[in-house]
Amino acid sequence: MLELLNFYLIPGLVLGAIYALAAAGVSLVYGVMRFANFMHGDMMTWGAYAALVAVLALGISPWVALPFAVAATIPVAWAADAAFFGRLRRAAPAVLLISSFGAALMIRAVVYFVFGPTPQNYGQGLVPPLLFGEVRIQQRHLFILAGAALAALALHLLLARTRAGRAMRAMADDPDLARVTGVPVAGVIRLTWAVAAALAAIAGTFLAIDTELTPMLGFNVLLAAFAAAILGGIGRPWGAALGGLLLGLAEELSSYPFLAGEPLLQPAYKTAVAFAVLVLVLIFRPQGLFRGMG
Amino acid sequence: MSGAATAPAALAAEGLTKRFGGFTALDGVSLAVPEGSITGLIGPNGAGKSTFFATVAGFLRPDGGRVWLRGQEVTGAPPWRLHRAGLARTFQIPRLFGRLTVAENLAVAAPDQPGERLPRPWFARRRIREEERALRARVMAVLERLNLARHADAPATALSGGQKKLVELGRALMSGASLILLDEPAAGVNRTLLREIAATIARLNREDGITFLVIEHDLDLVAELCHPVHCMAEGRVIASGSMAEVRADPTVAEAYLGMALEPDAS
Amino acid sequence: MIHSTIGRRAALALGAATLILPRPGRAQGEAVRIGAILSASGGLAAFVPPIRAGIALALEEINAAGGVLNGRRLQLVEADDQTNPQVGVTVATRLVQADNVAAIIGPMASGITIAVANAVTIPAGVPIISPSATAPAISALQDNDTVFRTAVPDGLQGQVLGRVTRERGIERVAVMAINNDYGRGLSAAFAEAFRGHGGTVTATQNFEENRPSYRAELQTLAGRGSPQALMLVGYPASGGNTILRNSIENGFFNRFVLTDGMRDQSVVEAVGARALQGSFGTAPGTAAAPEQRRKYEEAFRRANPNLDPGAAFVAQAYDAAYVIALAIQRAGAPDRAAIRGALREVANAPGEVVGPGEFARARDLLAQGQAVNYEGASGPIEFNQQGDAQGRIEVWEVQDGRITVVANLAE
Amino acid sequence: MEPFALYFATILTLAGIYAALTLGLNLQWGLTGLMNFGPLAFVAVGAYTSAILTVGGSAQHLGGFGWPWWLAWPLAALAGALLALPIGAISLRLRADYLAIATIGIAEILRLIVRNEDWLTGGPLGIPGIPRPFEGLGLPWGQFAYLALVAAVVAGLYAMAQATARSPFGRTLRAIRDDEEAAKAAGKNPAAFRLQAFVLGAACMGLAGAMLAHFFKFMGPDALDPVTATFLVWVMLIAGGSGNNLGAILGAVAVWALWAATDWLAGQLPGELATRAAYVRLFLIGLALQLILLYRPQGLIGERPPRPA
Repeated sequence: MLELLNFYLIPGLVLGAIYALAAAGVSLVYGVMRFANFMHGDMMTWGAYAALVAVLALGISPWVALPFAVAATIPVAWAADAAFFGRLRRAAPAVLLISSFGAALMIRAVVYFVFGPTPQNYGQGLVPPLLFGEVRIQQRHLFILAGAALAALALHLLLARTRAGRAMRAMADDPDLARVTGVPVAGVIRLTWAVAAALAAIAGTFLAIDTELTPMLGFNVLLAAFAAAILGGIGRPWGAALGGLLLGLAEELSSYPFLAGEPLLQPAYKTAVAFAVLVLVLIFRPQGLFRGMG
Repeated sequence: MSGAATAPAALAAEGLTKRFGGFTALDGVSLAVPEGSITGLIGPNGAGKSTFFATVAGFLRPDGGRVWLRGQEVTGAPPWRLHRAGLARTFQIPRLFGRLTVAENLAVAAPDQPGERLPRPWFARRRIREEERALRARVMAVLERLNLARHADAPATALSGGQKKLVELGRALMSGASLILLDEPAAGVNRTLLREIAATIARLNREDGITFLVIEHDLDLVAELCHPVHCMAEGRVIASGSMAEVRADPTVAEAYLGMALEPDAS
Repeated sequence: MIHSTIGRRAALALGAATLILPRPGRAQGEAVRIGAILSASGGLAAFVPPIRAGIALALEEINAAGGVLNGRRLQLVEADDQTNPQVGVTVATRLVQADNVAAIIGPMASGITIAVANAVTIPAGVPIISPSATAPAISALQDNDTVFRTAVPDGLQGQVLGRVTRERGIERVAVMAINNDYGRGLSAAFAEAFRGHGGTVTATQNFEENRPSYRAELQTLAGRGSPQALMLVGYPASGGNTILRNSIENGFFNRFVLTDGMRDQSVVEAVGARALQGSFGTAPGTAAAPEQRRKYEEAFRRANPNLDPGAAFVAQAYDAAYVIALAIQRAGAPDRAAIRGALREVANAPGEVVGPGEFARARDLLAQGQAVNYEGASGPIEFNQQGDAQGRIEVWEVQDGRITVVANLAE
Repeated sequence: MEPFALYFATILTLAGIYAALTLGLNLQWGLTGLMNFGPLAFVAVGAYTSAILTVGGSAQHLGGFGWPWWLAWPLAALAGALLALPIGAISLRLRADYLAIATIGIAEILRLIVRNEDWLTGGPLGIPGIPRPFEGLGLPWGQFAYLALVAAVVAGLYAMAQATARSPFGRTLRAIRDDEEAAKAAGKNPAAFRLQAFVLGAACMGLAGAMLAHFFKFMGPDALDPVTATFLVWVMLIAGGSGNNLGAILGAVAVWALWAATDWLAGQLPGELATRAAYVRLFLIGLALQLILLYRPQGLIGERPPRPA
């Protein structure tokens, strides 16, 4: 049972926390602007590399570099909105989706151009895990879980307690109504991008801390983020976060040897778990699992 | 429902119920549309009239109750089946195919087009061309009757609101329907066109024997066109009869109270 | 010459216009074009910078020595296959049909090499030399003697690694291999040899690239049959480093048997020298005579102070460029069929031994009608019947934070 | 002269194969509004079907049927259609962007299957030695003949797509795309029509996959790259003009020519710059797409304004 906890549940939770952060951003943009933002994965990559620059230039730890990552990612989101999405606001969601894919390619191209394809890391080296009795957990995993929880709390406070957050929710509920009732649409959109970019930068940096930096870092988890967002009912960041946690756990647990020592699913098919869950949810419960909980 | 001697009603509903979450939009609605009539359906906003249309026409699945079309039970049948059985509807806000011409908007609604079945479009092209020519003639005939022939090849989006209503009516006519549900044919239509629409409905009823069920807020128009009239409020039928009888019913007045007694003063 | 080139480029850009343009004549002294298909983007991109530098170094040396065939320069035309066989075929077609290259270095991946050879270079009769395609399947191509490689096939490396692992006293290993032709082929060859020497493979897992974590796979492997070490076939960029980190941090494994894909100083930097102390691996290649190797490494470091001459497949790429140049010289013209015929003559014994940086001497020997035998930076380069280099396998270890070669073995 | 002619034949052949893909996508997206972001899946199924049916026997994968290509290609189209049937039946009720995400998911699952089920597909090693039709004719003519074959297939698909789009069937598809509720009121069953369009488009993609596999004479999982097999197809359709079959073909040819030209230009750059050029190209493709969406959303040739039947 300890194996289950140490090597499946804890990694699943960590992966789930990263998915959750990514999915909350995707969901937020979808809620307010009504399109599937394919640029989100590459915003994660961008944030992670911005943190790398700070780590290398200032000699700080990547945790301390998080604000730099966030600060470097928000302008990218704003610029993309000003240059592309903002001018397509009235177009069909499909057009915006394609546009965001184009923007994603552009960001990725810049990352490749500047940093090259070789993987890099924040130079933390190896750290032996902390032991709590038989339970072993990496320090960075504790930090990631705590950081994700803090980010989720901040997002909750923003959405529930502030005027700006209520305006965002109003936009998500009914954009036309929000417009006529005097919600400052432009401001809300800017804020939404800022929050989404911040979540992306944090998720990307966390992912890079746990693994390595590559220009495909964020895009590799984008579909999982979409799956989580849809699982949680797209447009509801809290549901998305919950969906992310579930998906991370499902992915890791899928190869646990529940059946007589044989993994439930060959690990080679592990990535398929997210997609399969996604397809099943879309087919049987497209409104998401947690309707009414968000 | 069907008595032994009388012909069955064109459309009959019994105990029709439709809920959205906790909200009951239709609460056991029973009403009949006599064959050959222009039946009116009035009631304050939110009474459930449009929901009734959608449920009867197969766009929504009822949670309870039954629907008969000319004595045949059609409860829960999909719209295309009802369409084939002779029932057509229009929408409160006209829904046209924006990137199609007016003529194409009508042509789409023709039932049983062989050219709609693959692989015929690839192999029987000459036959289809002939069928299309015949269809075009039918479309033009309907457009003539609706006084829209000169707009036949204009994009549907170029029409005025009232003309769009007429195109929707034309689409219903193209289906060869013998029962047409009209959702507020007069809303947002100017005075002249309104007379024209009313005259068209009356003529179609008289000459072609088409039965109509009309939702309308313009009570004068209802009084002029419709018999019988049903009044709905809060998901129920609260009064039925001639317009005069319904107007005299105290529950009707009560239902309309607080609604500034409908804009029949226009 | 410049004009004619520009004319052709413009014509190409203009599409069908080329069909009516006369083909420019080949002036004496025009550069000889050599193609290179590298995976500059996509999964193998991380390998490319030093490999490109290796090829460039060889061509610079040759051109500085006066070029081939009475002073004609070698010009490199590079193409990026994006680590995708389809793109590989497309760019190979361009190199062969539009750029009219005499020979091609690459592609890097085995799957792409097979695709490119079958679809383009075998029908066109263009010789290709891959520095890094190691799949055994390439030996079996019906290639009309057009496909060569300076890379040593995985079969040999697997054999040596299996034997060496057993000799180092390891009896039970778990195997984790990247899920592609390289990983599958090499791990299978290893397992066969390891079992042949009395070892036991406790379990095998193929892994997908770029996963955030491999803990579940590693836990499964570590938990079965108490393996003493993890044999890992992969690349640092595509999960290799993550697997090492996951293994060490969670105490699944502390000893690793590695292959050429992981022979990269960046691995030591990412995972840490201490954790890798005592781990070892094999790689084809640096079976060169020490003085040949030294000449190459010095020249490479001078030209590229920031790149590693010992990185995977770099010496093989350098040697591929050299043998192509020698074969052109031997053939007397940049003629594809003649080059094919000359490759073995210049690379294989017998003949006067020539090595890295000695192009001028080799050219003079050839001019005198003597045979030469190129012994390169990666090894003696003897092409066999299938066009495979009869290389040697080096055994390397991580010692004090550096990758150090401890033995050089054949078969 | 000959090498250049051959090179153009290659570029045109690939453009033709892409044209088959864009025609299929145009049936789904341009005509019906179905956002299929997984053409890759149908290409894969078509390619592997034809590959397995035509190659000689091998211990590495299923095969050894040795069928001629003209028998295998229709079955490749059928395989694409068969894959589309269940996907379409269950997922066509989704909103456009949900369908996009679902189809990506399905394409990714298929990619994993192709990579891991060695007995069927040869796994990561793929299937080599797929015969190319007319190869026996030797180098210049064999390649021209294959180009002619691809061109003939594309012409056939174009005629089919045109006949479909102009028929009452196509008119109903456009009606459903414009307003589904109104189409229901006009007596149509949107799901049935959509499913047919989806399956038809998928069959085109399956056929394109077969043509691709036989052109490359090889099929492997690395060849199934979302950027070249899915995203580029979208760029082509949008650039050419979705809703217009001629625009779909034009987009395929123009974008592929541009792609090939930038590849060729990048190859002329010296060493290090050549690598970077790949990234500059990636950037420019993203930018070009944005510019088309912003300034010419209808593409080179947009959907024709309505005209009398």
